Amino acid sequence: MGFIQTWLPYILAGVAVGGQYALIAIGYTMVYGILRLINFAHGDVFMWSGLIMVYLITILPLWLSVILVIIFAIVLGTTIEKVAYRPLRSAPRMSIMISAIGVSYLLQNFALYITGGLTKTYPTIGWLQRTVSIGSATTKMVTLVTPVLTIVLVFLLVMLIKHTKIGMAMRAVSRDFETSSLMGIDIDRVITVTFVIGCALAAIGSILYFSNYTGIQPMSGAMPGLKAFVAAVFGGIGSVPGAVVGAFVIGVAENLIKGIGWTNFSDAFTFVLLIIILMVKPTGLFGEKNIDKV
Amino acid sequence: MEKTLNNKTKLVLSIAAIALLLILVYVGDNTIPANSSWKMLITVIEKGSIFALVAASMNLLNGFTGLFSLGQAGFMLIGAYTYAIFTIPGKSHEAVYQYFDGGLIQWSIVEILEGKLGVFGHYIGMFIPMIGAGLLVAVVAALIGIPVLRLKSDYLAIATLGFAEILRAFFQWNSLGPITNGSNVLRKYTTYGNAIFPVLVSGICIAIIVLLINSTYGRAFRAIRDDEIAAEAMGINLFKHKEMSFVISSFFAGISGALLAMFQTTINAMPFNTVMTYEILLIVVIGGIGSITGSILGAFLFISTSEWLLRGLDAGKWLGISSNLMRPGFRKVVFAIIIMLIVLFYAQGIMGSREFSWDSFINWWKNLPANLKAWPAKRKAKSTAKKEARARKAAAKAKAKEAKAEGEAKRASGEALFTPLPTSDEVMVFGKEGK
Amino acid sequence: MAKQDNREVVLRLSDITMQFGGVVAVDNLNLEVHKNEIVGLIGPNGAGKTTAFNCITGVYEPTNGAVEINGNVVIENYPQGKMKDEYAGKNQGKYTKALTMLPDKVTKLGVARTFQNIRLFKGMTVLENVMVAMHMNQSESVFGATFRSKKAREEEKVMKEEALELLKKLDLYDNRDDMSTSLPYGKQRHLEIARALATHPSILLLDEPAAGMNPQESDDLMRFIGRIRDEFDLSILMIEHHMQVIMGICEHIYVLNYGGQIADGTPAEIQANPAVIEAYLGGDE
Amino acid sequence: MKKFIALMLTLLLAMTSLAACGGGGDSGSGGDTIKIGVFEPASGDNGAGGKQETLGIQYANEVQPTVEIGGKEYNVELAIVDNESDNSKAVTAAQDLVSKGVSIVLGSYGSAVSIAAADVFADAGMPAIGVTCTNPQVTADCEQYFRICFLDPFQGTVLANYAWENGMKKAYCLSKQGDDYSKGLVNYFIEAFKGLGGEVVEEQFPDKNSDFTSYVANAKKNNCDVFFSPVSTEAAALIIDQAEAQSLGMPILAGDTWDSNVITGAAKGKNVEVVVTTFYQEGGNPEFDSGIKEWMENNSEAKTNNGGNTDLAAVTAMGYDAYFVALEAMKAAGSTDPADILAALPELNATGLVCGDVTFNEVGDANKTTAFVKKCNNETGAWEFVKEQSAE
Repeated sequence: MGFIQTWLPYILAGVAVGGQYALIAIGYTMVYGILRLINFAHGDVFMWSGLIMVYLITILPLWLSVILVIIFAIVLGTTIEKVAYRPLRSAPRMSIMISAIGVSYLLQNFALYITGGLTKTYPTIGWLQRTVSIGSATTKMVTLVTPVLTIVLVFLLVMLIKHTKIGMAMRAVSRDFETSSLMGIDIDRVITVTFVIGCALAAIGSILYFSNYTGIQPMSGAMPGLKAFVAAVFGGIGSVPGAVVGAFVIGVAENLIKGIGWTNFSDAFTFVLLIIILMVKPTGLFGEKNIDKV
Repeated sequence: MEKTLNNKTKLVLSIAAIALLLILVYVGDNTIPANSSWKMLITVIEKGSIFALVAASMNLLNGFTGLFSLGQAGFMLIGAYTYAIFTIPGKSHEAVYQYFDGGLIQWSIVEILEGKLGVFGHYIGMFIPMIGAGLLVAVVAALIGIPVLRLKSDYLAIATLGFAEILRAFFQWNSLGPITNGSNVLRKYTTYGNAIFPVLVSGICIAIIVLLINSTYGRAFRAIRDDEIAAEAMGINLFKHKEMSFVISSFFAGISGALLAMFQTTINAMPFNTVMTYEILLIVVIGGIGSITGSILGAFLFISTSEWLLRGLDAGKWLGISSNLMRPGFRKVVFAIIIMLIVLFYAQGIMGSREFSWDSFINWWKNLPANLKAWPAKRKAKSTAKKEARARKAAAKAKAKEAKAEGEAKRASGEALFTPLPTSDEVMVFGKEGK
Repeated sequence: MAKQDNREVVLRLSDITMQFGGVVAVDNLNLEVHKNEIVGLIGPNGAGKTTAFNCITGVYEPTNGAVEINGNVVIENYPQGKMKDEYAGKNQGKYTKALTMLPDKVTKLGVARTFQNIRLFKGMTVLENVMVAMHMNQSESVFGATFRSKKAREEEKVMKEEALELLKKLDLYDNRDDMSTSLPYGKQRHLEIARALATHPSILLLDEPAAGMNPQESDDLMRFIGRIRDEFDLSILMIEHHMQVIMGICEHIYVLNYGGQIADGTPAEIQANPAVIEAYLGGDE
Repeated sequence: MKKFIALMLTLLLAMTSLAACGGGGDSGSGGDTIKIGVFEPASGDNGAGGKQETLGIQYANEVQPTVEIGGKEYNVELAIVDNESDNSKAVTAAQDLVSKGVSIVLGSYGSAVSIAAADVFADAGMPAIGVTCTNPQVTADCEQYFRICFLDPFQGTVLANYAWENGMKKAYCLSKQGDDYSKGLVNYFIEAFKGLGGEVVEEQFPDKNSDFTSYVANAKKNNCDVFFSPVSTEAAALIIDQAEAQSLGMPILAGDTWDSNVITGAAKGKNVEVVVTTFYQEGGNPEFDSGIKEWMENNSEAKTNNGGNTDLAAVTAMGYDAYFVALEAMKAAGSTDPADILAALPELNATGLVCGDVTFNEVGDANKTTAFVKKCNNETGAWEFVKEQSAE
């Protein structure tokens, strides 16, 4: 009892932030699964979704803002893919990664320009920020909503991937890019759909995340983005359930580490975990073997 | 038109050019008053040469060995701290390590040697910790390299990025305060007196990198970049050579970190973050991945524009143009857009993979009038070619559309276009696991 | 069906099996190459020929079996881990510590290879491509090489001379300063062989050297292979689809189908072997 | 491709010479204009604070755009440069100011960048006036650096005294990793608080961190009486938000950076007690207050830079004062030459300022002995004066 009482706040916080990482991580893992690209700009799409919400809510009703934010994220993500990644698809891997880093640099600097470097306060969305008490812990409503919503969304996504035609095409493309295109699968469409799903989830993630941590500045996307990527690697890149499990593990572990008092290394821990997993089991928890043809 | 100079002439030319540059920098730094704009040029040359070195070291990894590493800022951090920690004069310790009772290390190499050897000892005292910084970084890199270099391209990138972040957290750790001063700045350490110092040191280091690249080991690195499997089949030990390249690159990153510490006169760990690594990477990209000349040009171009010439974009007025758009931050937006344009349309950067040589320079210079004259005609030809290409593309598109329509019709009529994919368990691609 | 040959065996594969998950790419391959012999490895597409090459050169770790090069057992594996359960071949249940080699070590033991899909170093000139292959024999340290010590300069000089000599022999001398990718296809194949020869091999593995060549060119290639065998004192194991080349030059031929070894013998024997004919002609599932 | 190189190089050369000539011309023909350098962050971690400080200087320039020196009327022009809150960018930014031919430099918000720039100013013999950089190291070894604010040891002691006097026995101290301002202030606070007999739990959070849940939980877990967290305003808003969400149940104490409308905005309508020490008490100078508010109201960019409303931050008032101190120094020197201004500064006695008169001691620090303690009113979202507190 004492144990639970002491650690409940940390676990709750960890589960909540884990769910938010999970929603971002799905975007990473799906894009990586198909394009073999670490989409460095994904964290910044997440940040921009939050920023747009700040501006939209001042002029539009809540429900419309939420819808528009999701649409905005989708448009931004697919535009990035079309402009910055598609022309380089046949270029060396390094070029696409550099392009991704460049896009991330651009999005951050543009946000800096728009906000003037000032932290924007995220609006209160419905009852998400209301305070609730559970046992010894007091927390925000969003903390409880996040894991539930995350799991529902992931379930829907897994269903989509398993049972629809586009889902099958996605699986095929992530297995073998070239063969799939020879088989007549419209690769561009599959990639676009992947970005649409990833960005929509990131937008939802941004609503939850920023309702919990209500300040947005240009670098707000960078750290959650990196952590979500680590979560995706941890769970096995390309695997949606893996990314979700990874995200929850990282979220909870990070908060427990802060709870023990090793606060200096709470971020570093994420990277330590990444390196350990890459050394010990490069394919992650649920990942499949990555095969190169000689 | 092609004319080649003999090697002796080239050597003389190179030495003369370098000597002239050094003299200009030396005299410039000594005579130009601080409030002159030309002083800013000297400052840019100082910082530019430091970033040229770190960009060249990153290019050795990314451009010549094909290892996509993003740990450069972390290595610079170690280099900067190592240099600073060992050259803070004894009497300044109390002030610098104000929260840590003067710190653990109470002496300065510079002071010790200066006491024994005079002015000569002063410079030796600066070189020892600088080289030591490089060596320490090399050792750290060697340790990091053992696990990390077995990873493939993008995993390697993210793992090195991770290590750099861990290093930063480590240096800011309060428990190490007596050595690293924790979160507080280190200052008062010995710095150079004239801008010629970083230019000279960077120049020597870059020359060594160039020599390495042109040696048989450099050839092996490039072989690994071009084709790992073939390189292995040629008897090149992948891990050994990757580790070698990683360690050497890190050594020079460490040196440049030490130089940066001297340039800044104060250091803290905060700025050595991923953004700094990205900036170094962008310098390499602007200059051309696989060209040391490019990295040098890129560094000066990047530093001079981002920290000097484009500043007006933030202040509302630049080159006489003023606009409401020019608010703080505009400079960086413009910069990021330029970088994206380079990445997308000039993927090879300024130099591609070519290097500077006197022959091509002289030929370029000789052909310049002719080329300039021919330029309008060439442009015209290019634009017509572009138009034709566009027309061809449009035709192809129309054709594809037709084919698609045909396919749709077929599908509508119930014909099978292709056999469905087998379920996942039956698909198997041969290959090797990451070794 | 052991063959009668008194020459010393330079390369021996015993029971080589390569499994990927449930797929057996190579199944119990036994093969011998004698000194100065030219051996052919044939079979329909997907028969596991290149996989066999990869097992020899250390690119793959074979699931089971041993590779012996010039009398040294360099690879000796028994089924382990998950493979153990799936494997039903000769060494089932047996386990010793696996002995495997990295590709560069195999090359140092004198086995050089070419690739089916040409793998030249794209960013380098023809001469550099060959000189890279000599790097492993260099004894100067990276420090000495960087600062151009006397030894390094001498080694570099010798290396360059030797490389040019090799290019002359392989009819590439005039292209020495061209970028490797700018060479015509046939010359790229030649360069791959030149590069392999630069490692001073005693055994040369050629993976479809005649791919994409017309009858005239493959005829030239045949003579060329014979010539380098004599000139460089080589034993050659080659994969080839051009029957004309295989039958014209090989002393002994192994035939694979679906990973398994279905026949071996002299060209004449193979041509008469019904199983081979079946595999090539009647193999309509 | 070669064409492209040629083009780039020519462009670079052209730009260099243009900029150089342009700059050179300005400094040469000083004429009736005098430049004051503003060395402040407009981006990076301290961007928000830097902008607010710049606002004060800009407003002061608006109020008093000319100065009479030695009988001659000069127009005062501000040369503003962004040091990006980054030590590695600060050096070039500072050199850029010096190269532009400014007569004196004001700034910066954030001590680390000021320390980094100190050597550049020292080399150039350029007088600099720190506005709100409270780290003792800024002026300690730099003869060119002066400052008009109080120092961390003083502020830390004041805060510790306040906490102890109000019956707080155990303090939770949170600083930002790699941020010498918050770490420094926490150090001095701890020193003073322990000296009084208090107990301390100290933690740091990594930069880019926006999840303060666990830190708030840690403070609760350790049964602390006060949450001391003098971090940047970005983090501050998040901390206040989490404190509310988890019902922290103890006052949050902070230094001068928190005297900002960002904090009052965040604390408004929440059940969180925020107490700060600061340089300036709003309402102390009604004329200034209404003037700057009106100016911000009519200047949309200024309003945006202030965070979207016209509530004052202490650093803005300090920026305003710094400008007038600079003008006073020039008048006293009777010259626009940096060397003369530098010589006049130690003896300066600047009066009529909104945050109190300024004289400098032998190190170059302002002689200030009291700080204002303010508390945020959660209903109105405004600061309420609590008391003047001294270090004794």
